[in-house]
Amino acid sequence: MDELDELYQEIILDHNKRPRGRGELPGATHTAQGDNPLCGDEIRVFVRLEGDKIADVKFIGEGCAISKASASLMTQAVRGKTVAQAKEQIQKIHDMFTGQGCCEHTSFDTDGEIAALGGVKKFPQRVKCATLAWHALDAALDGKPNVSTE
Amino acid sequence: MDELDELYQEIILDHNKRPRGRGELPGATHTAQGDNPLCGDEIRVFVRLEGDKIADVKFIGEGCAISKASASLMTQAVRGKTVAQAKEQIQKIHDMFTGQGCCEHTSFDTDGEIAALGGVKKFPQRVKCATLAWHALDAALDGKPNVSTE
Amino acid sequence: MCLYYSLMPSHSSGGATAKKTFCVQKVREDFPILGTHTRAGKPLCYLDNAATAQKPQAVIDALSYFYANQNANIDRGVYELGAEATELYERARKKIAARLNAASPAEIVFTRGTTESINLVACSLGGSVLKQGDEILITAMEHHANIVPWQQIAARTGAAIKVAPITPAGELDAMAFENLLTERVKIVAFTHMSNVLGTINDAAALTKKIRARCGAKVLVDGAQAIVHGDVDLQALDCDFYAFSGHKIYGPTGVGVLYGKQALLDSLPPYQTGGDMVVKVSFETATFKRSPHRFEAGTPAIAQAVGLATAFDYLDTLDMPAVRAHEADLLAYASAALREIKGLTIHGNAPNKGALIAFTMQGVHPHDIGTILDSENVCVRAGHHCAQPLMGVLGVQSTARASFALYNTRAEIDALVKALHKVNRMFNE
Amino acid sequence: MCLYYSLMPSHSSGGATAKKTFCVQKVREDFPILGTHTRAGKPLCYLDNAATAQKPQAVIDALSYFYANQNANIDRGVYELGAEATELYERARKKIAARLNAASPAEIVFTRGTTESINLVACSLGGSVLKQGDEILITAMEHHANIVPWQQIAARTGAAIKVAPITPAGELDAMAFENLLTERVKIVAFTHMSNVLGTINDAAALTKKIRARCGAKVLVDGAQAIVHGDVDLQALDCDFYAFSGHKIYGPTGVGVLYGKQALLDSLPPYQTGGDMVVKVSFETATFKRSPHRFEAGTPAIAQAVGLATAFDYLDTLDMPAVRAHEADLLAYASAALREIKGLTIHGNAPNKGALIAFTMQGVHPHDIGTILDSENVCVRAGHHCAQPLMGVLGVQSTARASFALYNTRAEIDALVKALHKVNRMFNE
Ligand SMILES: Cc1ncc(COP(=O)(O)O)c(C=O)c1O
Ligand SMILES: Cc1ncc(COP(=O)(O)O)c(C=O)c1O
Repeated sequence: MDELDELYQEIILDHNKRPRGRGELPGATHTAQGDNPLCGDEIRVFVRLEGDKIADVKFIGEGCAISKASASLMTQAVRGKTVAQAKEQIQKIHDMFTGQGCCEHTSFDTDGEIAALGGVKKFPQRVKCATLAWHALDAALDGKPNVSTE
Repeated sequence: MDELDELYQEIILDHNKRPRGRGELPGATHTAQGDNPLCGDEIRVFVRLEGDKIADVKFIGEGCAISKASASLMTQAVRGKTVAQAKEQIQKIHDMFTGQGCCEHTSFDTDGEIAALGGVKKFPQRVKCATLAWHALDAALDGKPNVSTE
Repeated sequence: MCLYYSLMPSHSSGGATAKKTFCVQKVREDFPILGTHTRAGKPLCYLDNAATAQKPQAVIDALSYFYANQNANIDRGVYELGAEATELYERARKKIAARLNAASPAEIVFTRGTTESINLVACSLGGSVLKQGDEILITAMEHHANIVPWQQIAARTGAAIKVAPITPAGELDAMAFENLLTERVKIVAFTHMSNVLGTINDAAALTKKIRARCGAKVLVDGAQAIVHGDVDLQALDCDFYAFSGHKIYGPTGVGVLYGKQALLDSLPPYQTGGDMVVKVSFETATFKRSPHRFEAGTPAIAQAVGLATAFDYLDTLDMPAVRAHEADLLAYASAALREIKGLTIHGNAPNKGALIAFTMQGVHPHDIGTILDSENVCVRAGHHCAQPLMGVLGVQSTARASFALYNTRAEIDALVKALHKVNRMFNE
Repeated sequence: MCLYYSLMPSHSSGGATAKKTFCVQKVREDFPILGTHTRAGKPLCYLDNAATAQKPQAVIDALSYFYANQNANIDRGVYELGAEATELYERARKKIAARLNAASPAEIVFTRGTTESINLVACSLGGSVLKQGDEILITAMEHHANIVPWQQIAARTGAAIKVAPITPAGELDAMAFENLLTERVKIVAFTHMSNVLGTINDAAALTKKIRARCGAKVLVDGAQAIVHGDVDLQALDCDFYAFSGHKIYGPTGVGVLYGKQALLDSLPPYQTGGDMVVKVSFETATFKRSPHRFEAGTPAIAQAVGLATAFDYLDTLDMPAVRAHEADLLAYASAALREIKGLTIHGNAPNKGALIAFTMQGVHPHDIGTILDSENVCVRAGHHCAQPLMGVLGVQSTARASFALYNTRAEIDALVKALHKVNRMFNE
């Protein structure tokens, strides 16, 4: 599989075409917007916390296949999780892209489909796309209104 | 005679050490200051016009050998001349240094010792020094308070 | 010792006497980077020239030669090396003044680029003339560099910004523009060529219209137009013209602000410091006239020389043939792109420079960019520093292929082939 | 494809592993211009290094290599060439941050040079914090670049400028300086090393004193000190540090403003336009954080890379040996010049960098400069952009010989010989 095919794996293309968890979330308790100044893309993440648990999470906004698929995968991954678990997941995503082990697959806990984002590591210019929704989720959970992947 | 000796001819060195026409001119009808921003040198020229005639002309200020000698030579050259004659002389000085015939001696009307300034032509960086007093004279005759050889 | 300067030997004459020619294959050999970066057998296909152009060997050599033979600070040295460097720098100014038909070299101010040139005018002119209730007129097709500096000075002075709309084809709406030209307008700033739509505005006609309507000063953003047209400042008659060296085959770090001399001399300085002053005391300072008034501190000396060399290089080419070649690239690419399923070209002005912004159904421009890069085809994907225009076009971003004189039809074929790959990957 | 960047092959490792040495004759071979400009058998004796330094071949090559292999615009490209250029530019920032011991690369802003760096701070910081009655404290030994921008912002805000005096030896008058440090002082701006007196100010101690006395922000002009000392920004603890690339063996057209990150992030932008914005509408714009917030438009990309290469080059040398060599040149030259009849050295601080400003009885500095040039000895003659200091020294101008790491005792001998010629021509 060449690098491009690894980037645009079936899972990514599928989540791009049929994003899960897309739409407004009435009754959201937290929300934040992520801006990618490079392309003007914006993703807004909504979270409904019930106690310590992410009862629901959704996103709206335009983006490239990577950022949309990543947002879609994110909603799957953290729905039903505790805030602490979500934070851990965010950290793992962060580590995957900024870690020293840039080019090998890290011991990243795949959480199923999320592993498909691994192909992005070979495309440093696209890392910001892959992390945009995660940054927005992080900001939302922290009660910040927005974040930019400068 | 090498170029340096041509620049610092006896006449120049003499006028530098013993400048003629140096000092304030009480009763001056016209005066202007010339600034050379490169080195901070300033020369102020005083003129006493009687009718159309330059009855007296003097200068004060610090400067290099070239600018001082040139100022000194200037006072000699235009004292007693009409404004028109002085203007003509200023033009000749201007032409000598900016004319196309940069490297040959032009048909510059020597007016005696002034020809000694010809050596400056081989030193383009010093032309502003040689013309400073003349610019100031020109400004004074035009009723302008100052001039800068930027 | 009657110098003045010893030009770099290799291109001191050439242009003037030799017959001018243009052969794209020969010209490509003048740009060393074009032979590098081959990937999987595919040659570098650089189609992001509107962002920055590649440099001919003559420019690279001029920089090396300067540093290895002529380097000194300017305007200050009584020694020969310093006089030589000063002469080279001022010769660069003269060269550019002559080529653009400025009235005098004193009208050419060296800046870092278009952005600084516009900031300078916004600050020095805007800060002087604008007051509460005044208007600055821009257009809907401006680059951020010709928007944000005006917002800043408007906020500081209480002036308002008005935006002239564009037509669906991407042309300036002439009628609306005229209607906006009231006595309140003190500054009009518009682009000579859009870096997204490609639209070339008739700067001379617009300036004439402005002059007829009000006393507004006119700034033209020439960042793109300087590359694709022959700028004649006397014909344009604008008050200011701004462009960047790096887009016209010159070095980074240098650009130009042209301004009418009387106007420049009447403006307060922008940056201050050494070289631009006549006299300084602890209390106050007096300033030189233009252009030195606007060149505080040590300028981009080598880069100015390099920029003049870029123009020298262009002077060795048959420029009408270059223009014809660029027009051919644009026509060829436009026709080919229109054949691609789901592709929309943004900007269809009859008078258009050699670039094409486009979107494709079902694919984000970023993904287009990445897939094209895998074929070694370099295009831009994003908002091209024209976010407000994106809003007008109803898109978030676009892809953009922009052409230089060294591009070829074969490279457009490679672009088209790669775009088919995009469709295969995303839309099948 | 796991890039990131391919450094220029020739000097990618070298420095790190090879044993560092310093041999001035070997080093001279690294600077190609030193072998040129021989006149009447006399080699070029370049002693105007405080105005601008000559460039090592490594820097010249890095520029050529960039343009021929790596050139693209930064921060915008999804294609590999663009990512590579971006990486190189950011690597330059990291290199400089590490070398100066900044807390983070985000504290390094690329500017055109010292002058622009100071203008930026005067405008963004001064414009934010100064109001009627406030004071800006400078010293009597400042360059115009560290005077005039403060005059401009003082005039705009109603603040006043205070000047700390110097002692007869040319040192900052510590007592007077302290007395001027009142609560009214909002900004203190002083030079780390005087470009006329050579005096090195103890910037760390001064900053500590300022911090103890008032909440003023501290800007240090490092244009000369960066060349002759080892700058440790954590030890200095100043808020801003400014210097130029061209004086530290780098290209023209690039310089640095260091600023503490929290402070930089709190300041309004300076120039505005592309690349420094998060989002732009026709009405308003939001700005990125430092350093991008202060880098509007296309920066001096190749020059930043070249400047980092200059530091890379210095890293290959045994720097303590370089410092010892410079100290030797200063001591040797000072002793020799003191022997010359009628010569006065201006600036006799015990802690002095490698330059000497001097005057000679009966000879104007300009004439000294010209006569020295006839011997192929290049010195500066003038006010060195420090006119107010000239007033304090009671001179109109001075001559100045300033040394770089490639200068030799033999060159000082040539200087001395030429100065005797000056006396022969003017004072016999
Ligand atoms: C102490 C000092 N400050 C500022 C400057 C200005 O530097 P630049 O002209 O590179 O902006 C210089 C150099 O001329 C200097 O020596
Ligand atoms: C139309 C237009 N204006 C201004 C700019 C800004 O130019 P620079 O980044 O060189 O300052 C550009 C290029 O990006 C442009 O295309």
